[in-house]
Amino acid sequence: MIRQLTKTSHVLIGFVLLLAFWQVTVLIGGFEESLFPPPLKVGKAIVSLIENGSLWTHLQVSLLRFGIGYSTAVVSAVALGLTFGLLPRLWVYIDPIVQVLRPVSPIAWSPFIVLWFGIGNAPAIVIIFLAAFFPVLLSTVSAVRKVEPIYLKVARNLEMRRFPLVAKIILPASFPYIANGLHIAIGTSWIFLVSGEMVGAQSGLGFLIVDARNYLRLDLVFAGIICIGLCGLLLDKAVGLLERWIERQWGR
Amino acid sequence: MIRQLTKTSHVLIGFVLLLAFWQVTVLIGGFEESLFPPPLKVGKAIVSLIENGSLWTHLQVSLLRFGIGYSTAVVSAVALGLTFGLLPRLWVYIDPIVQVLRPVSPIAWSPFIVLWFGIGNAPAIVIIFLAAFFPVLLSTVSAVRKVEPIYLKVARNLEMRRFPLVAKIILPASFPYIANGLHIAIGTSWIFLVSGEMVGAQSGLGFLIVDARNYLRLDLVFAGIICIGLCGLLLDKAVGLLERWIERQWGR
Amino acid sequence: GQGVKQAEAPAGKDSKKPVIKIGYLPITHAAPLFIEEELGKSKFKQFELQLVKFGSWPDLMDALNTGNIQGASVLIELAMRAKEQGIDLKAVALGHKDGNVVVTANDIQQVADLKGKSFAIPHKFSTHNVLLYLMLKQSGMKLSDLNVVELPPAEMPAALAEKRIAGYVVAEPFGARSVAIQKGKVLFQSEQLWNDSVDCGLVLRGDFIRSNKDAVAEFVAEYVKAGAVAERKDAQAKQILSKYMSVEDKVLDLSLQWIKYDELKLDAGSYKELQTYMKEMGLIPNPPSFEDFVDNSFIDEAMKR
Amino acid sequence: MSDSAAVRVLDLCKSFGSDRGDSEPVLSDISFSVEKGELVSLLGQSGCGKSTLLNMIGGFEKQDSGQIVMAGQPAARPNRKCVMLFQHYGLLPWRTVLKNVELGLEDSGLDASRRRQRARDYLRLVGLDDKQDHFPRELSGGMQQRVALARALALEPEIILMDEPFAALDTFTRYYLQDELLRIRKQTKMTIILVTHDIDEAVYLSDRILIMSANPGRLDKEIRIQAARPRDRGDGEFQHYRKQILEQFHFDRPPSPAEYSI
Amino acid sequence: MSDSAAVRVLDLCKSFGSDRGDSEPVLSDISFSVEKGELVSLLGQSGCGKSTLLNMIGGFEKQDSGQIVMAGQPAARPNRKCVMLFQHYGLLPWRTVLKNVELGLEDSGLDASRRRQRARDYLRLVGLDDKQDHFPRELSGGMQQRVALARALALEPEIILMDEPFAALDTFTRYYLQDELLRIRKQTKMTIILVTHDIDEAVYLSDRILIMSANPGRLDKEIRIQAARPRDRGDGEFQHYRKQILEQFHFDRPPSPAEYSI
Ligand SMILES: Nc1ncnc2c1ncn2[C@@H]1O[C@H](COP(=O)(O)OP(=O)(O)OP(=O)(O)O)[C@@H](O)[C@H]1O
Ligand SMILES: Nc1ncnc2c1ncn2[C@@H]1O[C@H](COP(=O)(O)OP(=O)(O)OP(=O)(O)O)[C@@H](O)[C@H]1O
Ligand SMILES: [Mg+2]
Ligand SMILES: [Mg+2]
Repeated sequence: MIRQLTKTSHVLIGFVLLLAFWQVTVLIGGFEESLFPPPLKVGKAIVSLIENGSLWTHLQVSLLRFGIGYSTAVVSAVALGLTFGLLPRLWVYIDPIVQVLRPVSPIAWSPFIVLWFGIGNAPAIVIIFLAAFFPVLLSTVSAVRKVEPIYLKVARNLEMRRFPLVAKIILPASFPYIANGLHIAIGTSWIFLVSGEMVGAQSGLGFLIVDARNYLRLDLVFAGIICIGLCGLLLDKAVGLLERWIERQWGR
Repeated sequence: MIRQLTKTSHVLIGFVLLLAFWQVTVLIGGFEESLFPPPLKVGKAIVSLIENGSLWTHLQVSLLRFGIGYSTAVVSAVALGLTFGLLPRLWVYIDPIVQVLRPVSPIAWSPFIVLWFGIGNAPAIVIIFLAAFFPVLLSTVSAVRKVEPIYLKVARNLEMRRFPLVAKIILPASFPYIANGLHIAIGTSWIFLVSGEMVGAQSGLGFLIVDARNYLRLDLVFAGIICIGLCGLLLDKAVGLLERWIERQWGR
Repeated sequence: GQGVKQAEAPAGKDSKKPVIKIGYLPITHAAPLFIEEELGKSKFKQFELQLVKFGSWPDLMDALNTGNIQGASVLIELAMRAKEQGIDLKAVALGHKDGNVVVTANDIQQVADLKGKSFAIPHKFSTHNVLLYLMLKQSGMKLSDLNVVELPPAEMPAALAEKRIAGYVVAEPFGARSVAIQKGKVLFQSEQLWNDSVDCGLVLRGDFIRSNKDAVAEFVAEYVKAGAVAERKDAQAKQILSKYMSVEDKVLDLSLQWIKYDELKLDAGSYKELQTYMKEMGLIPNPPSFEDFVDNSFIDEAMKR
Repeated sequence: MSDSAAVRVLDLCKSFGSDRGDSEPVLSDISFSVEKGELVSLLGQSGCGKSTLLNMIGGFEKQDSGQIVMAGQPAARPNRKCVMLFQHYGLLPWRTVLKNVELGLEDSGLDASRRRQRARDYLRLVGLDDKQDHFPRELSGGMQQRVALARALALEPEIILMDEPFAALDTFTRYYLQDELLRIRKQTKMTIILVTHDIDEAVYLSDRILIMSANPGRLDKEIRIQAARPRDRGDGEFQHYRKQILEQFHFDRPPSPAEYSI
Repeated sequence: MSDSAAVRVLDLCKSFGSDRGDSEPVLSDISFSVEKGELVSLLGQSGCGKSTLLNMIGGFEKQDSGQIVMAGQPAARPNRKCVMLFQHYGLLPWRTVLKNVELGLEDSGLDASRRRQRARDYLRLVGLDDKQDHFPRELSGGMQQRVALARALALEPEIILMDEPFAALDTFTRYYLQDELLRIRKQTKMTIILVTHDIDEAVYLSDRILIMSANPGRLDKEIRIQAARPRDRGDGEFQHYRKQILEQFHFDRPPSPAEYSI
């Protein structure tokens, strides 16, 4: 209880510091209000977004897209990662392809994403998928390879077959590293929400920012940034909790 | 030698597979050539870029910007990370701020980046800086905390003072984790090259892609994607080599 | 809202009205579209209109080229380029006339002052680039005399305010913005540089036009009507515009002053002039011919009614 | 060549490729056999190849030449009749104690309740029936080793291989577990091959000690321990065997420190 | 209360807060003193608080109450006069052997060449002058422990504290290093406090053994070993001390396995 309280107070003090810094920058820099809105104006923008309900709508849409993109990426990347991790002979051919595709920004792909997936929800989901897919895939493959040989020896000794081997040994043994990949992926793919919702989406937090930017409403842009930041933080914590919950089930 | 050769052959086979897959997609999908260029057309585009020398120019500019952004990010993030790692009392206030700023796409910041840093080189460098800064900072802070207590005990036993403690114990002991952060950061910040070079830059690989897209030359977009992918791969390998070189100096 | 939708759904099912998806950017230049949708919603007989907002021209063009939208209100030069690249597009009307301004920092007195400074345009294939070219030509300068940068329009007022650029030319309301906050001034109106300049056009995909002639006819007719409403620039028009664009009234008023929405027909003369400039600037060596690219049959029909 | 041999090792050789590409012999011409129910220790210095030899018997590693015959049949791959106990126990940290013991029974056609019953029986045998719902990390090292033993026993194997099973435990725990091992062995009549570098442990536990020397690893000597059980580490007979073994090691190598290869 | 005491420990108490918020006593009322030049062993089961006690003497941990006096002065924080050797050696893996030994000399005002010379001298003392450019991981466990010893000795401290210094080594290496320790000690006349759970080791090395028991940790008995050096692990006198200590442990606790707290 008391720990929780001090922690909250740290967070609050941190944000107060940030607000103070921000306000001071606005004052000292002498920036035009409409170009660099002060905290109070942004606060009002957030309140207005909440009051007219649009924040909630955008948030819902974004979370839905993110949920679909991220979860399909996780499922497919973990499944493929387990496969490739267990078939190193195959992986040597796939690895260079992945390594070259990974560092390309989803933005660069957007003409092709529109070609294949149209506009609206699909490209946003695909971009989030892409951003999450590669880190999870790579961390799963390397996690499978890092499984302690002693566990594999135990399994061989017990004459375990392929499927139980994966389900009972390899998946739980590599889970901590996979979870680490999931953690990294949630950060990077959330970052690409903004890019994803630039391609013809008509709602969502990313759309909110792009749209506000085109309206030259930088207070709304800031409001969107704050929402994205807070949501990203909460998502990260949520994945952390889930991770710890699974680990507790597995007695670590 | 032979290992090197087989490795190269794996890479080649991987790419041949990719090209085949690509060509087949073009054929089966019946896509308009100008919307989804086949490999041959892209190959010609790459050759033409190399021949007129523009590829090399763009590459140089991008690497320069990337080098500046990444290296300043690394230096400042490692320095700050060491500081915060050693001063956990301070970090509890900074941590929530970082956690909220981190998941925000550099693209969302772009109106403010233009306001503060103008157009051209600066925003590209700043965006790359931002993309690299947070992963390195976070991994450095956690690396400092993961330093084996036994090393710190040895240092206390030797009555080491602050500065030698950091230079001789904490930095080398936390290096493997920091290096891991550097590795992740090189990937994520290279991804943001494209975004960075969208803000008023008139050269660079990101600009090449954006510009080719404006010209509706999707073959050139593809060529840019391939260059970015290959360079990203090479950068990653280069950091890996550097890492291993430092580790070898430190006898691991 | 809900009641209308429910009433509309069965009708849509019975008659299988084609859906026209039109892409746009939230700029004053697309005002006729906004008004057409707002006034005509659920009243169109032959089609359903769906407006799709984009954040930037490249994103919009990707959607248009790949057929994810049937048409767009887009920079006409950009559409010409797509046409040249083999995308089947037809310009059926203009978005507006005039209303592009060259905005510069307050200390710029004449074009020569821009020499060696940075100057922003939204896109290479834009009327704004042409206007810049013409402005420089009139003052005996070349594009290479200043540092031309492509910048997202939204970034321009900030860049000008912080003196990162000396000026810009772009669609509205981004020009009015700098003037409204007194960080910039109007150096030229577009008509001073190029009378009857052609800017944004209403472009549709050729395959859609061919298979939905009636729908397109009604759509263009309604579009022209909406242009007339926009031209009134009265309280109703402003209220609709601010719904689609949500800019401050001051900025909107200012930008409306500069724009005309009456003659929305792209005539051969203006197009020829544009073709010449494009060739001169080396942007499109072989611009599509008027006959290939412009389809004035619908707008002619509409104006007859 | 009697049929009573549980394991027969014939002219076993093994070398590992070194970094430089040449291969270094690790074991050369190892031959011995272990009778059913016997407890044999492999005793030798660090790096002499004890683990390698045990791994080959367990089927985890391939020999370069030679033969390993188990119950009359050539052994090739790890199997449930011959279970290995590892030094770091090899318990799955994500399973409870009971679930760890059940692991080996899960695909063996036993139904869930009988499987559970059997796992509990063996946990009782090692004295840990009250810890069945704990996770391994909640147990001390000695307890973890006993869980690993229960898991191995639950398979009801013919042979148990142990690689320095007690090396990581403190002396008192080690003494206790050695007694436990002897007690359980008496009940189950298992054949046990045990690797150790602890002379006292070898003398205390074994029916027979095989002494190995290094570079390349080979069998130097075989000592049959005939002292009656329970043995007393302090008595004269025990010290006699101890001395004999120590001398064996000093015999091999000059007393110079550099040669100790530590 | 003579001034010849190198370390004097008075009524030391220590408890650690457990997860549930209450604090558990780990050490209670520990008092003893160690003379200059003496080698004293702390012997006890795992978890009885040996490491905690040694850490407090070294200044790495604060006592709850009681006093630690070193050379007449209350000890408060770790210092160069009293060096700790850790079980896992605490060598810096990113420094060569020589650089590891030099570590403690680097800020002591010695110039580079004399520093190097001194480090080499102590490496020679532990018999590793030929390994100075190796990295720790390239050495065996026994060699690493000797490097750690050289690093400690190079500081020329008054007291060396050792926490189970040989527990991770194999028996043969352990025997050798024990002899080495005695040889070096003879040369340097160091005061040594050594923590171990190995009865043989304690008897072989110590001038005096302090036997600890657990829950909470306390000193049970003090045994002065008067056997002449070099001692023989096989002879009767040695076995006598051994038996005496074993009995001490059996005396404390019933033979039931559950009580072994393993
Ligand atoms: N996979 C391997 N590749 C190369 N060399 C190996 C491998 N495994 C073991 N060796 C080498 O073989 C020799 C014997 O190793 P082994 O582990 O069998 O010794 P050991 O007697 O078990 O030692 P310890 O008591 O330290 O466990 C060592 O010199 C070791 O370096
Ligand atoms: N930092 C700590 N926090 C809480 N409890 C601790 C801490 N350090 C040690 N303990 C507890 O104090 C007791 C004594 O620990 P200590 O490490 O001193 O034992 P030890 O005799 O050195 O055991 P071993 O032979 O296993 O090293 C143990 O019960 C341990 O759980
Ligand atoms: Mg071994
Ligand atoms: Mg301890």
